[in-house]
Amino acid sequence: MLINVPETVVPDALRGMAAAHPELAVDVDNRVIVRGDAPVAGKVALVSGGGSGHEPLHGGFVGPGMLDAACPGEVFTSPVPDQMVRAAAAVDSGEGVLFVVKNYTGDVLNFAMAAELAEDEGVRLATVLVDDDVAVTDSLYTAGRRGTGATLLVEKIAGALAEEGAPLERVEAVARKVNSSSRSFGVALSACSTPAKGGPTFDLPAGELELGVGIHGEPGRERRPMMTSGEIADFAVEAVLDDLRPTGPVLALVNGMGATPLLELYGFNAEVQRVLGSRGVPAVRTLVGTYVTSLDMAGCSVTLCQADEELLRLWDAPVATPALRWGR
Amino acid sequence: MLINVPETVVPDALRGMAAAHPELAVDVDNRVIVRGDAPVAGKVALVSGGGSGHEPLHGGFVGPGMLDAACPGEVFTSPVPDQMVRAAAAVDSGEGVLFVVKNYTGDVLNFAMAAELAEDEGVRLATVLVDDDVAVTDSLYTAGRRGTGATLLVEKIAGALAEEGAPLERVEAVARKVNSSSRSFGVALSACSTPAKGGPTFDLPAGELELGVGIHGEPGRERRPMMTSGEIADFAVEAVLDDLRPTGPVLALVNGMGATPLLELYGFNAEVQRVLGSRGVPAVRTLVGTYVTSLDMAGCSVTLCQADEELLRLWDAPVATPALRWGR
Amino acid sequence: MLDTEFFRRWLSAAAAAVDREADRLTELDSAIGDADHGTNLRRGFAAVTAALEAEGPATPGAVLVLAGGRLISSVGGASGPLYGTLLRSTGKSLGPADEVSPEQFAGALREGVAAVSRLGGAVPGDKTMLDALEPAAAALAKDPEGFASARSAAADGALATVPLRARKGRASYLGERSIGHQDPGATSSALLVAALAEAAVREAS
Amino acid sequence: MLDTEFFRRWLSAAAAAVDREADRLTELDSAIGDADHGTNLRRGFAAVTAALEAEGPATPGAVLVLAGGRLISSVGGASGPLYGTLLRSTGKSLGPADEVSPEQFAGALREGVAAVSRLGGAVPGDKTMLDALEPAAAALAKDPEGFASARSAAADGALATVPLRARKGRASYLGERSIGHQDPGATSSALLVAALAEAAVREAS
Ligand SMILES: Nc1ncnc2c1ncn2[C@@H]1O[C@H](COP(=O)(O)OP(=O)(O)O)[C@@H](O)[C@H]1O
Ligand SMILES: Nc1ncnc2c1ncn2[C@@H]1O[C@H](COP(=O)(O)OP(=O)(O)O)[C@@H](O)[C@H]1O
Ligand SMILES: [Mg+2]
Ligand SMILES: [Mg+2]
Ligand SMILES: [Mg+2]
Ligand SMILES: [Mg+2]
Repeated sequence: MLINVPETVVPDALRGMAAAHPELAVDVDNRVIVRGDAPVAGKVALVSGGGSGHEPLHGGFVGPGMLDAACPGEVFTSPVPDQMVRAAAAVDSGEGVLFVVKNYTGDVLNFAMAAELAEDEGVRLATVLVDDDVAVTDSLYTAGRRGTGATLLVEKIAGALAEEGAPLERVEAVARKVNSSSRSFGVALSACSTPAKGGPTFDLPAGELELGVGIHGEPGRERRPMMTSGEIADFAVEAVLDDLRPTGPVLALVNGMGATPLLELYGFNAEVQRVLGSRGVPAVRTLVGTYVTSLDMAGCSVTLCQADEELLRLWDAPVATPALRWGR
Repeated sequence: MLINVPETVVPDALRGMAAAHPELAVDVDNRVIVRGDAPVAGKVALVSGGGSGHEPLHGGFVGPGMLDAACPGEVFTSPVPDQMVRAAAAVDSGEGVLFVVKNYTGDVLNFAMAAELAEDEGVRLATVLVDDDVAVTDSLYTAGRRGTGATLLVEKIAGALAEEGAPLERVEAVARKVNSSSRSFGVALSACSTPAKGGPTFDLPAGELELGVGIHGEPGRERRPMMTSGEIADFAVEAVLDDLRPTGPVLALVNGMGATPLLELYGFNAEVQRVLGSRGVPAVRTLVGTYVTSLDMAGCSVTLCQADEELLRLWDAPVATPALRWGR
Repeated sequence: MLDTEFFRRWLSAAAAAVDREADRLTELDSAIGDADHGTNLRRGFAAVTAALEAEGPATPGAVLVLAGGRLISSVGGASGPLYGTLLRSTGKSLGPADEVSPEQFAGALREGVAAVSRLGGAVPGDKTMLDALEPAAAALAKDPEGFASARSAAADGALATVPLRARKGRASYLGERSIGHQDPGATSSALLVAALAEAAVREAS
Repeated sequence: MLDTEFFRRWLSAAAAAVDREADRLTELDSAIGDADHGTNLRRGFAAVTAALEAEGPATPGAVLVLAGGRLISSVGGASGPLYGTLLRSTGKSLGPADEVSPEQFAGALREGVAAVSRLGGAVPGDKTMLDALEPAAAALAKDPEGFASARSAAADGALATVPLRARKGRASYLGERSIGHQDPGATSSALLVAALAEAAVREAS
């Protein structure tokens, strides 16, 4: 691993991020990454966060048109409430703050505590939970669906609406709409190694894969002998479509888990598009890249979001963050 | 590996790239990726290419402000002359074409053959060789320094000048200047696996690293016990500085080899900036990311380019490609 | 009676146990979670130790409230808010007294455990820390000075998570595959209860 | 005399050998190169075979020029232009004749090998394909019908690359670490020369 010691991985990364991105205000000690021009007058602010190890999510999505602040926790450990309270205070222009929270017990609890504290300090607050992972099936007997790839879509689209000056209620509503219109499915071709553990988080022999993994290096629901890119696309896209049952075109995120080469990911995208075509579901926008990751895990995930005019307009709107940038 | 069969990896990726990037014209059969609006009247065209497996280099750098076309070869195998001849024909507006060629025997020979053929067809052609890798020391007894990270800088900066409408001679001159002002050093923390081989290209035990690697999965000059991020930065930055001996500020590319998490890469950047600071060489621009890769190799490289006003202006100029995008 | 010193001893024994067993906790968490439970608690209890040194809270309740707050502010993850709530809630129930009886403590701990259950929505059998905390609290409710039997109850409870299928926390994502592994949080809870017994023994001696 | 059929036999034997030995060539290339030499040549010789079927060139020279061109258009890497040039240049030297003498072929092959040396700037001893090609061409120059001794010369030349330090191609980046490995290009060259001997034997029989 390219690290000094496991204990300083997160602050080290924040120092490096500060050096590379003068347009951001990075508070290394308090672990908050803030848009340089925050608070932006008249604008609802978006704050997200979660365990580190999913980069560029969330810190790489801070900037005009997306997040106002991100709170990175330790690797795969949700941040502590103090971080979100501080972030909310730094970005609130008076128009209120939307917390974008991936649905994991730790994130939910820590953001909820932060929301209470921030509200006590007079911040108007709304929270949207992202829970798009169809691999988690029986939500009665689980912590519920995990938040994975759809987080990027929620942050991008709600961020664009906030940038237009929409009020908190509308920003919250569109964030909920994106989440409820999105589903994801992930596959691991290797485990990942966390700095604290110093090795793979689980044992996945070469020649096998895990279907239905999240983004925390946990094993999936099922282990199988290696499949081809086409077979994986069949499985993942169908798992998503069977749950989403879209009635129109979709926005597709074909995401690398960390160590999957872009060459392979583009090849996988060809297969994803093939399956979508054969199911009569055109992808009107496709983003391919390594965005919502699990450290150095090899693998991929597919996120589909049923698109309408509003979502597409906001998706296409300008964004200027370290990891996502277009328009203007 | 997330592939179908090794034989179709490159065309599969091109199909996936075509689907994700309607703004590009991707000729899958002939393996040429072209800016959608090419040829651009009055503009010198930049064509690059090389073996696949280095993505986003080069195909991800096709677009306004950077390359007009890219020619991907098989994995780690330089493209064949037919590709570059076709690309040159597709992008030449009459103002001439600059070939940006990484200094490897295969690339040099194939691009040279292509240049001859394209000139026979009436294209005005210039070629710039990129050879920035200081790990290759005695150029008398080797094929000369390899082209690695500086390729991105050459393509970005010469691409910006071409976009301004400068003539071929000036675009060629600035490309040469960027190359002669740049040096790189790379480190591997793991080998990579090529589809054809189906496994790691060399054996690197956990707990060891290779210093001075290129971008083709070849071992480096020296194997050592694992070093910390800070020690690697010391070694790499000093290797570059001792050769470059910059007299002013630099532009820094802190590059991931493929499987190194962004979290680690940002942490490494913090160490790179520390070493630069201690040597009195400020980095006036820093780009951190996974740009010039070696499939799923874990590791990093540092590229430094002595900056002047012209280079910085061109670096900051707008660029709109799949992998590099800013300004406008 | 249990004085402030007793609670400081408890937390310092807990910090030592967590530090000693961190790798094992992380290992358990890597089987059915995300391989961070040991690191999380080690970081948290180091912060607790530092805060207790620095602030020297004067009552049993203040010790636990401070410790719980530090866990919340330094651990993150699921276990930070949950353990933080356990200690804060227990501490609040103890009120401002300089000393508390074992009976008072047993009652307060029940409150604390109930707060954990409310916050996380889990009940015993869900394969969480509650599978160790609940039996320990129940044992103390029956015999407020029976710290040793609370320890066995917690240890048994942790062991008994092995055959369970997780219904809360990360392990629940694994479905059937969570069966056959011991829950990391139940294991660390057993360590905390063992630390309590340790503090009691040292007091007795 | 060597007719068009002889050269087709040569290339088809070469294609078969390359296909059979592709994994070994790639393995050698993975030790001191980039693990693609076998795949490169397999792809190239498959294209050659297809082109020879499709276009049916009528003279020895045309066979080699076509084959060389196909290698250039399908292989890439260092070996594509180099082997392409070897065959094209040899073929051009043979001129338009329907049949060529072994002496003519030996001379043409020397031309071809010289063209490879000019294009790549390598000389024998640099640990490249030339270390097998040169001795083979030299052997044929001495005894134009001695295809078997050309084969041994090439094989010996390939083996003799093991202790050499590479000065050209990718392997040169390794410096001292290139010592102790057999050069993949010299190895494939030995296969091509062996295929030549095979074609000659089949003609004799
Ligand atoms: N809803 C819940 N109620 C009670 N305990 C829980 C709950 N969710 C998780 N836990 C406990 O937390 C432990 C995991 O803690 P930790 O690894 O530190 O956090 P995370 O799961 O966020 O990585 C689990 O082993 C379990 O005992
Ligand atoms: N300059 C050169 N002259 C002659 N042969 C060379 C030269 N450079 C490389 N080679 C040969 O090419 C072989 C490698 O071919 P291949 O692996 O197909 O191409 P690449 O090195 O581009 O991956 C080497 O083993 C060597 O024999
Ligand atoms: Mg965690
Ligand atoms: Mg190659
Ligand atoms: Mg955990
Ligand atoms: Mg090779």
